[in-house]
Amino acid sequence: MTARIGVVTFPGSLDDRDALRAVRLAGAEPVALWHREKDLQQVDGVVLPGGFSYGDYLRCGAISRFSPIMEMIIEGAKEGLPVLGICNGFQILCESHLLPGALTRNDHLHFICRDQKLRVENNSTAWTSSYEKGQEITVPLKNGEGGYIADERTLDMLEAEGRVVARYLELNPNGSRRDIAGVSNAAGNVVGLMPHPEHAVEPLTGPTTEGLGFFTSILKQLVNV
Amino acid sequence: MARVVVDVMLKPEILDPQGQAVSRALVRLGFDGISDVRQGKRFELEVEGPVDDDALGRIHKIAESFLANTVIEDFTVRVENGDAS
Amino acid sequence: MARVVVDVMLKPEILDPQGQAVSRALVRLGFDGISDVRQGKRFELEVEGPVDDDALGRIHKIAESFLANTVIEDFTVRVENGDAS
Amino acid sequence: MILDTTEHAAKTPDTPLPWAELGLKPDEYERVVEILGRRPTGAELAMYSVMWSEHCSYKSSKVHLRQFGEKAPASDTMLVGIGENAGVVDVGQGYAVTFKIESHNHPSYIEPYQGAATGVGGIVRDILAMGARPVAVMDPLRFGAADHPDTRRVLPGVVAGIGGYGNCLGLPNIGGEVVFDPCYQGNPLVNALCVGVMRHEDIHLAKASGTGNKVILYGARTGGDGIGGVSVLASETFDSTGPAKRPAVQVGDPFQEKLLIECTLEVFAEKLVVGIQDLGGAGLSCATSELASAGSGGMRVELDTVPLRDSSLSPEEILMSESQERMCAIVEPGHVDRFMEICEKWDVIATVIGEVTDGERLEIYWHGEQIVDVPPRTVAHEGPVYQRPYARPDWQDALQADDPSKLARPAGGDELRAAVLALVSSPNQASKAWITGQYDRYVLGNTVLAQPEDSGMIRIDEETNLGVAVATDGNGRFAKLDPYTGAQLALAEAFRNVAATGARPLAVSDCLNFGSPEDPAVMWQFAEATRGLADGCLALGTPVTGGNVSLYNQTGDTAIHPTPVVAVLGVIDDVTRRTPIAFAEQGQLVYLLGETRDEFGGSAWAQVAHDHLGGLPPAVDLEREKLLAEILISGSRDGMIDAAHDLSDGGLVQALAESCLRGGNGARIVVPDGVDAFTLLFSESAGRAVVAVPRSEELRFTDMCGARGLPATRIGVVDGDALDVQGEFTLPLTELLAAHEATLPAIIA
Ligand SMILES: Nc1ncnc2c1ncn2[C@@H]1O[C@H](COP(=O)(O)OP(=O)(O)O)[C@@H](O)[C@H]1O
Ligand SMILES: [Mg+2]
Repeated sequence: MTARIGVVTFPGSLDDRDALRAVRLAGAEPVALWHREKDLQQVDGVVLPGGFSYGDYLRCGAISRFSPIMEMIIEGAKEGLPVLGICNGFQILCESHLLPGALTRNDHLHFICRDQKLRVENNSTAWTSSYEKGQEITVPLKNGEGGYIADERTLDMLEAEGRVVARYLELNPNGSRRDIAGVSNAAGNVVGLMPHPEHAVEPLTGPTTEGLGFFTSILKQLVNV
Repeated sequence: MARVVVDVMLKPEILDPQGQAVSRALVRLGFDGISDVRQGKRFELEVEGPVDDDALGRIHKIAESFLANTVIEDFTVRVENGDAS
Repeated sequence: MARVVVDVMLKPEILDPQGQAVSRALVRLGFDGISDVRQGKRFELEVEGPVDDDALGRIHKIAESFLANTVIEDFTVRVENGDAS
Repeated sequence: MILDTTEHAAKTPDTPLPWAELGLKPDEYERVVEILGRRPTGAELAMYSVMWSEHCSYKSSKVHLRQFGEKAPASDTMLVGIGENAGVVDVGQGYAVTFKIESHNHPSYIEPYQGAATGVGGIVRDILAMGARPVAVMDPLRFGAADHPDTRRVLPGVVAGIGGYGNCLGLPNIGGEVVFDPCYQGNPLVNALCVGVMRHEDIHLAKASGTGNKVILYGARTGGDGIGGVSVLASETFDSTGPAKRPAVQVGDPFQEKLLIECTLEVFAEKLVVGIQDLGGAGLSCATSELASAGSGGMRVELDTVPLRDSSLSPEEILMSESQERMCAIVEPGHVDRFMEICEKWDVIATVIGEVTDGERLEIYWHGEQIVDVPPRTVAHEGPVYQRPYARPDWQDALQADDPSKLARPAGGDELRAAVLALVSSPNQASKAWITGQYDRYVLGNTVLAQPEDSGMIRIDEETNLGVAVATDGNGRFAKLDPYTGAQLALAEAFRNVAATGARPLAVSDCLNFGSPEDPAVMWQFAEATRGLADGCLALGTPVTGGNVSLYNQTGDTAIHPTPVVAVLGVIDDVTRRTPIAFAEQGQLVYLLGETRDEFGGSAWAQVAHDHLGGLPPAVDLEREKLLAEILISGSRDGMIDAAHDLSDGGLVQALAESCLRGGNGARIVVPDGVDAFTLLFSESAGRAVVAVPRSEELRFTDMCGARGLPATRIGVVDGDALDVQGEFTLPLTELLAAHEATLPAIIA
């Protein structure tokens, strides 16, 4: 029995099929979840994929956060359910207050799509254990509102508790505070990440395959449990 | 230093996808009694010197040529007198 | 039918790249005398029924929990009385 | 105001109608009266006037477009040809691919963001309406002079609009073009292409058949968007008359369109629709009349059931509204409930607005009263056809006589070096990364190649690695010098670009952007270009499957350069064998394929160095193009080449610079004996490509070229970190990169 990883489709989700593919390539069983259902189908972990849920209208993630499935995910996350929010998923996690801070308009005001170098700062979360601490990886990044902000106290706390999961290297693509590309909750089961590891899982279609580690990490963790 | 506010809203006949999305979400969230929502932009301009007719005239021009896209948007200019709830 | 306006602005301590871009552009375009610009959102809500304290209370809640992200934004709620320049 | 019913119209023959204001010519109006046997109602007039506009009826272009059918090469891959929303091509393994290119030029000048955004939205719905899942978009663009202040308004808006819409839909942008020329100053060209994939059995057509079947309108509510926009915006000469007279523009809602796509695909999957049509130009007028015209019976529509955004709209306005993100489906009564359920699942509003009748008329009712009663074919398919007069312009000879041979050419290494830097940093040849970096090229996870590669390539089957490649090209400067040859050069270039990536070219779509058809000189350009394209497609064996014509692209009396933009679609059996442009490995041998002649008419060099346009464009040899394509495809399939880049604007040196920069490797180039370095580097002779060959494959590769008679010249080796033309100059990649990348950000920011 391998792990079952759910990927939620909200209206306007775009990278849901890519996330399902990444789960499959990592060797786990992908399970499609629908935003209106209050049923997590006994998955062992959940990915909130990228996209423009509800058109990113109002604020990115602000409307999705109130969907029926998010009630279940918020509840589950508090009890340790592993949750990875990628890009729009990260925004939803912040709007849900499962992660601190917020994501704002890129400082240069443009959508940006590029191959982004990152450093994995924390390899003890549910989603990063396949990486070495400090490992440098390159995965696609694409967002219009990816600037991570939080007040100084929160940022200091995140640093002190090792909750900065990944940091931008070479170029900060969106004005994120302290080059933060991803953060986790205190327990480490909930991770939000602005770049897109699910687009770096095949040599043919991605710049590298270095994104696969996020998906193998969760599998490893679940199988070891 | 005075503050002048420029409100920019889509013209009534123009589709407002954002307002509609908010409107629909309110219904889903169980907030009744709001029949329509429109979403626009609010600019707060800090003006140096007196906000006389001349200054307002210039701001009007800024709004018209730059802050609003008058092909699809209307705007209003007003001096803020500090009341807010 | 009454209109209630909710203005949402980034908190003063939060960087506002859009406002800054406007600010810089104004200088480039030769509009002087504007020392700072901040850009936010304006929501116009059409309210069915009377806009009493109860209704305003509910709108306050909508603004707080939904229209604004209070981690980074402040908001104000006011009833519009139809004045515009 | 009393309702102008058909009954009322019959009784009041003398009521004056604003047919002239709506763009109908006197004889056209007469014909409407003749068809109906009475004066039209206001609603009927609205329908005829939009549907008979240039944009919808192709009245000036039709007689020329016929050649695409008449001269179509025999092709066993074409499943659906010209006449439907988009053509469909068989790519094997049971898959079919549909693609089409369309213009949204005039709206994008007025409101760049929304104009471009709704251009993307419109073409995506065309592809969806064929039954396909849209899988990629491309955006060939033309702007005015790079340093003109208005370009700063138009370009960022257009780019943000294309990105804003396409990114939000989740469609990777895999290519396009960005060209600057003063001729597009008041008339930018915003063309958009979409590719879609389906199984053969999923092909859908726009026709209403089956008496009693329901007509369902679904998607966005109908508002006052772009009313009359189709005739006013796209068919009359556009001169900017200030804000007051600007017509309403449409605002797009890509989120709504994303829901529409998913909802429609689910409806297709359950086989719930008999016929389907997107709503684009001319809105409901177009959709109802086209569906009814192509179908078997008639149609009856209750117009007052249409969900409105603005309750004050009149029936005429509802019929003309161009509100975006709407579709119209014909559904058997037994499937209506399920159809509605799926729409509800996706939060899409759906309404039964009518049904297919056993009559022959399109009848439209407003609160029970008949306001339209017309034979649908006369609206949709039997509009006016014009034989517009055309004549070779009197300035054409002088233009062609103004030969570039008199232009001063760089002499010596230093001057050549400076000319290379000027070329690679000129707006048309500079890196477009500032623009393409705003487009998502990764979404859907099947992008094998995207800009700046020669063509975009999409994997369509994860198991078998079947894929398709698409390239779009057009060169208005060449077409201005000679529209016949210019159109063929555009075709040849797109064909070559597809082959360069290893894909086999199969089919063509085109967007013909021209000035006013009422100008005989423009009409001549149009006639020549379509003739050139049709002849070219026949020679290359790639049928035209569909396209779009955009006329009246001019400011005052000045037309844009004739700009046929050609898209070629190819298939590749194994996408892992694709050939990128990058020189990825040092030591590989650089070969130039094809022949270089002294051809500088319309060249990038002539433009950059001398701001010159004159002479003749490069000669076209389509047999040579076919041979080159075969070599490139075989080379890719059999692993003989690791990189290939087609030669076009800027010639060899531009291609070398791009391949070096893409791979992060330099190249040492040796100018063969007896060859003039300048001509070798800058000429724009067609039918050429540069390839990188692994040393172990050299013999096999040159044998193949030799056996098939394609000239292949070894010109150097991938080496070092500079573009080094031996004996002439050395350009470190860092310097080349800086020159190439700095231009666009500096122009726009
Ligand atoms: N330049 C062209 N070349 C080939 N076919 C064309 C061209 N222009 C238009 N067509 C075809 O004519 C038909 C009508 O075109 P159009 O009105 O653009 O379609 P739609 O109504 O779907 O927008 C389509 O099948 C289109 O492909
Ligand atoms: Mg169509």
